Amino acid sequence: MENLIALLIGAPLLGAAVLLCGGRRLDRAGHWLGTLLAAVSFVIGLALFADMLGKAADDRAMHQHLFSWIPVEGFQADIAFQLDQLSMTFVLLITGVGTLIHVYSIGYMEHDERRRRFFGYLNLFVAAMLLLVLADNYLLLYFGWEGVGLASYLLIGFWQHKPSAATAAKKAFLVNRVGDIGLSIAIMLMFTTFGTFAFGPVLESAGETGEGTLTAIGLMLLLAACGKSAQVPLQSWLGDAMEGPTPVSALIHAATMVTAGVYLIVRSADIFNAAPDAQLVVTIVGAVTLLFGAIVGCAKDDIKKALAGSTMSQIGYMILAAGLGPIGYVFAIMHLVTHGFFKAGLFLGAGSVMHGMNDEVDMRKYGGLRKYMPVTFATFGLGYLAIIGFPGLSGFFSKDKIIEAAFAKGGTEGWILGAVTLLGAAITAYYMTRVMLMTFFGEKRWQPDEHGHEPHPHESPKSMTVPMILLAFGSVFAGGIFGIGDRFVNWLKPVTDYEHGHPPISAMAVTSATVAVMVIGVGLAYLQYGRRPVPVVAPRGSLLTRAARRDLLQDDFNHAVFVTGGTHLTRSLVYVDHSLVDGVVNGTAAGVGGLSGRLRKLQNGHVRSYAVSMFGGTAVLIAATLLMRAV
Amino acid sequence: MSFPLLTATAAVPAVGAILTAAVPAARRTAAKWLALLVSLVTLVLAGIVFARFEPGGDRYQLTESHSWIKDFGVRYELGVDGIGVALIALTALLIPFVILAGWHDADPLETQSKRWRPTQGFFALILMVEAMVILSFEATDVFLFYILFEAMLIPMYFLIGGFGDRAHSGTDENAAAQRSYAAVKFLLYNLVGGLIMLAAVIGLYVVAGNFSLTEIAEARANGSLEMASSTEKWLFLGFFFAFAVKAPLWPLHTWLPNAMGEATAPVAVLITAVVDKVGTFAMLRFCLGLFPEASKWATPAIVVLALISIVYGALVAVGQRDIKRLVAYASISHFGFIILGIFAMTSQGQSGATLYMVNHGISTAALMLVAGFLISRRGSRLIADYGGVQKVAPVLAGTFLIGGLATLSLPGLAPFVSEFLVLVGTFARYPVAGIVATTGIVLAALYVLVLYQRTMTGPVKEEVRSMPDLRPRELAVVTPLIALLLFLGVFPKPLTDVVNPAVRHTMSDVQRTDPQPEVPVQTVEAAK
Amino acid sequence: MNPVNYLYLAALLFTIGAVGVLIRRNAIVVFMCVELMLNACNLAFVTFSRMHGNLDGQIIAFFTMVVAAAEVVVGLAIIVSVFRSRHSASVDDASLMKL
Amino acid sequence: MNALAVHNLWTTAAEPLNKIPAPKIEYTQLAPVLIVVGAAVLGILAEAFVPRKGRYLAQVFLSVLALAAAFAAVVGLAAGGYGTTRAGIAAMGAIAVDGPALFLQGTILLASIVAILTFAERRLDPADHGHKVDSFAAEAAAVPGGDHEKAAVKAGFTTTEVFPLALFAIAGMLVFPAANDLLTLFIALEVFSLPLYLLCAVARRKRLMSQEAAVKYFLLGAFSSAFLLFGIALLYGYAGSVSYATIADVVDGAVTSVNPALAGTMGNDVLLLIGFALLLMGLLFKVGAVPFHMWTPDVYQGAPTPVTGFMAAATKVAAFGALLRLLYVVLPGLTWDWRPVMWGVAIVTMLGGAVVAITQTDIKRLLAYSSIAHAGFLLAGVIAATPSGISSVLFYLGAYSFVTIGAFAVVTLVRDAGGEATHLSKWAGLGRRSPLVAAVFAVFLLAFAGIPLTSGFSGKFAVFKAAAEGGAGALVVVGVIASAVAAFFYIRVIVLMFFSEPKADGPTVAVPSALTTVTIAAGVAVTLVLGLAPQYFLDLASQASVFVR
Repeated sequence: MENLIALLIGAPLLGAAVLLCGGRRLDRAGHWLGTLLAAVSFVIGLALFADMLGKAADDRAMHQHLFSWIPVEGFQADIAFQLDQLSMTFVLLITGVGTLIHVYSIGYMEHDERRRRFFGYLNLFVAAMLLLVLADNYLLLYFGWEGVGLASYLLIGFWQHKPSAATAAKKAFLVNRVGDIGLSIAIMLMFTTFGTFAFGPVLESAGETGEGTLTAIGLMLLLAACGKSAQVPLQSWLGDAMEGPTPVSALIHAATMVTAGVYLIVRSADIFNAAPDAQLVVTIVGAVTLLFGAIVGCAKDDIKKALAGSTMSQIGYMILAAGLGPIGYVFAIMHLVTHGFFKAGLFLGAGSVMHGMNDEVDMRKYGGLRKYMPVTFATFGLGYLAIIGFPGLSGFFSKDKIIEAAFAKGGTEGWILGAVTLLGAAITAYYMTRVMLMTFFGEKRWQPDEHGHEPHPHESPKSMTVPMILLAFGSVFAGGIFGIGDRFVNWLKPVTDYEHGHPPISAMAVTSATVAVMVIGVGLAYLQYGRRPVPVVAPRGSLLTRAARRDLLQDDFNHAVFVTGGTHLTRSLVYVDHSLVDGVVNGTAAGVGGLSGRLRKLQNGHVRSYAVSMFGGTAVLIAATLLMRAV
Repeated sequence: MSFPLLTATAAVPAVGAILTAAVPAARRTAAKWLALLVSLVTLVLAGIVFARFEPGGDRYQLTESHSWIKDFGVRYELGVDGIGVALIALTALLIPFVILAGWHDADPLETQSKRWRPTQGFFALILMVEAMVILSFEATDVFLFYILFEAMLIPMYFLIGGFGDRAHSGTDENAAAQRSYAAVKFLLYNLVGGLIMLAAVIGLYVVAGNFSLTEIAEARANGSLEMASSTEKWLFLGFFFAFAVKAPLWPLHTWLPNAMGEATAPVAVLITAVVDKVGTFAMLRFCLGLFPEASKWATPAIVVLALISIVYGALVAVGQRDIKRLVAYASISHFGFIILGIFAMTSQGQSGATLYMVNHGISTAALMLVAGFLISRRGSRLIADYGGVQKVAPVLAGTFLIGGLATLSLPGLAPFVSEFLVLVGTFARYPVAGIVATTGIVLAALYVLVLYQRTMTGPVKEEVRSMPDLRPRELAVVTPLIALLLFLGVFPKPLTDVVNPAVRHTMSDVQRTDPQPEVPVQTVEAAK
Repeated sequence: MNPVNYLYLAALLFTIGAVGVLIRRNAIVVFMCVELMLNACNLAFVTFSRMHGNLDGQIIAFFTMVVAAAEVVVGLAIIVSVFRSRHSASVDDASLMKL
Repeated sequence: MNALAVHNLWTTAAEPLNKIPAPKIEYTQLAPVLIVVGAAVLGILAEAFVPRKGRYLAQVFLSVLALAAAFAAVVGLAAGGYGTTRAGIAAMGAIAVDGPALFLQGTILLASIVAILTFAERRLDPADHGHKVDSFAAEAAAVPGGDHEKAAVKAGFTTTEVFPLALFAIAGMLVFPAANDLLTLFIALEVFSLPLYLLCAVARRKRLMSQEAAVKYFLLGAFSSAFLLFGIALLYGYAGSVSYATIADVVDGAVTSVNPALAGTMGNDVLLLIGFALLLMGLLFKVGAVPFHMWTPDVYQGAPTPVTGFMAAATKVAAFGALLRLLYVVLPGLTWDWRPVMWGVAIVTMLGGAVVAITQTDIKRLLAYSSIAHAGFLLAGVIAATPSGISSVLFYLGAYSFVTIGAFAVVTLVRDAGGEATHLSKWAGLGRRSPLVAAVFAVFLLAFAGIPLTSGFSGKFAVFKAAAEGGAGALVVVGVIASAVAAFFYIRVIVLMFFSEPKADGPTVAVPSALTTVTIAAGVAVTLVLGLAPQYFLDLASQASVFVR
């Protein structure tokens, strides 16, 4: 059975290879092939899952060792996989949602002449992401880690003729690279500390080394997670990443890749458990991002950017939960999965809307779309309810647990974190309601564009709606299936050894508080956007609003500090290289030349001056000889 | 005695060079095919060397030894260790692609006199360089190595100065001027380095009385050859200076951008992917092998210089306007990594450095050759003159991107393996240096992606609208290289197998052992 | 009389000759100064010969005279031909080749 | 003549004459010199008796034959062991027949043969009034551009005297390094200098420059030989003899005078040191060491190029031979006095030559300065004061002389309307117009620059190695720096030839006859052979590196 693990990755990889090298002759069938192979991978995943369920909880983990990757003196890196419950969860999420989005893309990318390549990239992504979650050592994980980075680079910049897209892609890759520094340093630390970086040995013996080292490793891992999962301070790329086609946003920048950071932290649970300081930092990062994303989400008029902000904030929840330790890991993952469903659904919905609106993304130009595209409305609505944590829907279960866990952290920390999570829940409800109202309610606000043809909103083809419907199911029931009876908790227990936290206040109180803040958030949004018409041109807005529209000035900061500073640095270095380093050499050459020119003058063509030099020379010779004898 | 395989490997291209040069002016194409054929035969021979080499065997294998210049204590001594084998393979592997890529670079212009036979000369010189480089990887006699080290400058010099890139901004005159400036700069830098090394070589003779690498190392090991530490330091510096110019190490690097900028892309590849490797190779074999103590003494300074090269090279690369100069500075940064790996003096570092030499050769070749194809289409080296190429020539853009990704050492492509090994190896001994070097991966991403974005993406520029995509010949050049990058990126074992023992020997030369992990957990076997 | 004085004289003559070479312009005169130096050498030889009581010095003097004569032949030939082509025997005029 | 013999004559003169011991001359061992001198004399007679038409052929034939015969004689002597076991003093102590002498004589003779071939070249210039012309004036005595000259040209006169002159010079050069007493040294010096003065004056084109070169060379040469002679006088005063052996003994204190009258002179070190310095100056002038080098560029430039090549090669060989013998045979006891001085000279010579050459614009002057730099490198070997030093210098001389002659031979080929186009700008793009010639010249330049696989490198390595072993490591470093500087201007010429576009009015490359071709070919062959497989010649040199006393 283990041997199937490689196939999980192999199928989409094959797809990528064929589609990218195949050339134009595959244009007609390419998308079907891609989708098929993704589905194959999903089926294999299910098979393995079934097999896994058949086993006892503790020996469910499977290993497959393909071959030794980098065999060097005292350094062993293998191409080897480990499939345990945690990985399994991801496998199913990735392949499942991935397949749906492949299907969706068939319709969405129908009119793009480079559709084949798009599917190639998607397959490449799926393969890389699976490698990431299946690796049994950190270096191989790094491999997948960069692989998804590459796929995301290619897909964000898929419409390369748009400079904005190309720039966004580059930005995403660079910011991720900054995070990667963290990951590689972490791996180096592991190597110098444990002599290896395979999950098994490292995690088992994590306790044996000093807390300082572990904290360092933990923080480095966190840095990596920040890059991948768009956490403060490395979150700036996610908003721009929306330049990519919407299915990409749904799959990579909502459901799967951006959650890799959470996976990394949960995977390294043993290290973090032994390094409380690192954990604290993790929770702080999570909390900050949670609010940051939420605030940004409130201000954006671009529907995808609003959703991106929401993604950021939701991942903030997960990171925070992961930072809480054993009481949080499970819920981090659980929220990750449910979020995978409803956020993917929301994005696909947004995509469907844009599809009907000539790719208009400004919500102020929407309005009243519910009657034009009912299916989209329905699915989007369910996703909406799920994310704001409407009782009974999946978001409710996962988020509520996190909030509980946050309080359960105990002490002031617990209170602060709990408060933050609650506040986050309120804001989430607010901005999601805002999105909902601006898009589907109120009267239509769109006008003909400069070419004069007015958008004719219409429902999307089956290939797009079906995945949306399926995801909607996920958003509705996933939470219940997981949450009721702690199924999910027991499922993951072998990996993350869950311990039940005891919040200072009863779980019931937390839940009701959650619901309450949710209602408040919805109410506020309704007052602002439901009661009175939405202005087509965005009002100037408060200082905070304006800052939030600019991602809370994050980009301005980066630009001022890194871009401008960097440009000056390189310019000056180029100058230094040319005039200083090179100048010294050329200077010496010129010096010798000048000397030569001057000495040359002595050769003035007059015999007598030659004779003088000989005479003088002789005198010197005599003097020197006598002197030598004298001394 | 057995068949002199090593000599043959070097002799074939040498003879081939003479034959190619002899081809009459009219039969230009014949000369090209002859050169290609010869390079392929050499490749086969190199393959045999690779196959015949037993990782478990002696340090130097396939050895040959003949008396040559008794009075100078010079012998014609050949032998290869794993590092030599790997680099010979690299050289023999790249030359056919270089020749194929430069197929039309040396076709004579109408204006030139009929007796002037540039094409024959071009390919003959390339083969001559190949012969000398291969022999220098095989030489186990310091003097023999020195001779080749110096002599290979001459053909390189003519390749750079005689066959400039026809794509240049400005008039032919100042292009010619720049070209000969670049050529002279290349030659003088390396010649000065070589002459300083000559002094050291003579000094070595005075101290040791012969030039046999093995004998000297042995004598040093068993103490029969005492060397005053000051002497050893001076000799080391003499050798290292020459190699650092060749490598090139900051601040001795400025000849490289000129040379690579002015030369045709294939020649640029020859410089950076093949000839410069002799420098790093020699550091590993001669500096560490002959002067272990001095090497350790100099390590801190060298590590610092290497770090400067890494960061500085990358930053300056970001600021370049000329595609080929950008690649040149990128190479400087990479050479920084190689030297860092060598002088970290850990198994990982040195294995990494060796792999790095090979991988950097392949990746730079891929990137540079595609860049050459691009430049030859548009007739300009300036990044600003391009834009949106990806739309009109997707395959070219794709291969260019892969070359770039290899340059920024993306996992899955060969350079990642070596770069990570170097980083780990360095970090294990000098954590701070390791961390500083790690920033290089961000800067690499920066210059590669900026280059790709400015040339390939965005709206299509008028001038490139009619640009054809890669032709079959060009594909034949690029595809194998990329395949190789992927293969070695996932399965470098064939290389590491031959390299590991050599590294073990070097480590014992310098009497250094790897730092042990602070928590000696069960070894990898146990983990599995 | 102490033969050493002859040596001093020889040295004096030699120096006079050398200085003459350095300061005189006319090629002929310069050449004569060289001859003077040679004769100074002769004087020295003869003196030393006398002091050492062996004939070598005197014999060498004869050789020197012959050589001097040969030099005159060659030298005058050259100088005269130069004079004929330049109408000047000044060594300073002959400076086509310099630097 | 040997002092003792003379003395006997003097004392026996008082007694009634019954017997005069005839001086004993070993003709076989002197054969090389005698052959050449004889040929020279015959050449003079030929000038007198052979009709004008036949002279050229007769002279060329005679000289080549004589030189070949002389070389054969040298080889014979060497084979006969006179270089090693049977080495000894000949001609009553006047001439030493030993390893260095034979090696250098062989080198000189070989160099002379190829040089003479360039003398005889008559294809380079178009025939004038139907008469083939060589590089020498129709009638050297005639006023340049005068009617007389025109007439001479019309009549097809040629200066075939150059061949006997050259032979005389060669004879002198053969004796110079073999001279075993100071008198012979001086005579040999004059014998080879005087003909050279004349040879410089007889260029066919640019006669004014040629004559000027002759004047300069002559005056300075005479000046320096005067110094040399005075030095000899002082040494004679010091030792009471001019024989190397005796002087050496006196220097070592083996012989002390009994005569109180000599208290002031005999063994007076001031005499010794000043005399030595003057002697040294005379030799350094000939090898063209700074600051006695200033004649070199002008003379090299002005002289007819074949003569320049001949001088540059053969004179250096002879002069260095004499210098070696002087320092190793006469003054080994003074090593600690002369070494520091020579250090200084070597350093300024290496650096001075290399640095000034950078800014030269005339190819012949460039080569002149390069020869100065090379003199410096050779001095480094001389200073080693070890047998390997001697052998390295011998080897270097052999390698260098052929490169030089070859290089100057190439210079004669590149011509335009005004004769040889020696200005560097004229050489632009030569590699494009005639790749072969340019390539050959490039080989010579690379050899000068000491690039591996050329004879230049082997020689340089040998010399530097000897110097380093002799404890002159610092000198090696200076030498290396000088080489780096020198490399620059050799490379400059190569750049000019290959990388710059040819000018429209550029010079043409004359197609030489077999004579020059042979010369150049020999040059290339020696350059490469000594570069790739120098072992045999190194052995030769090291066997020949023992001076007889």
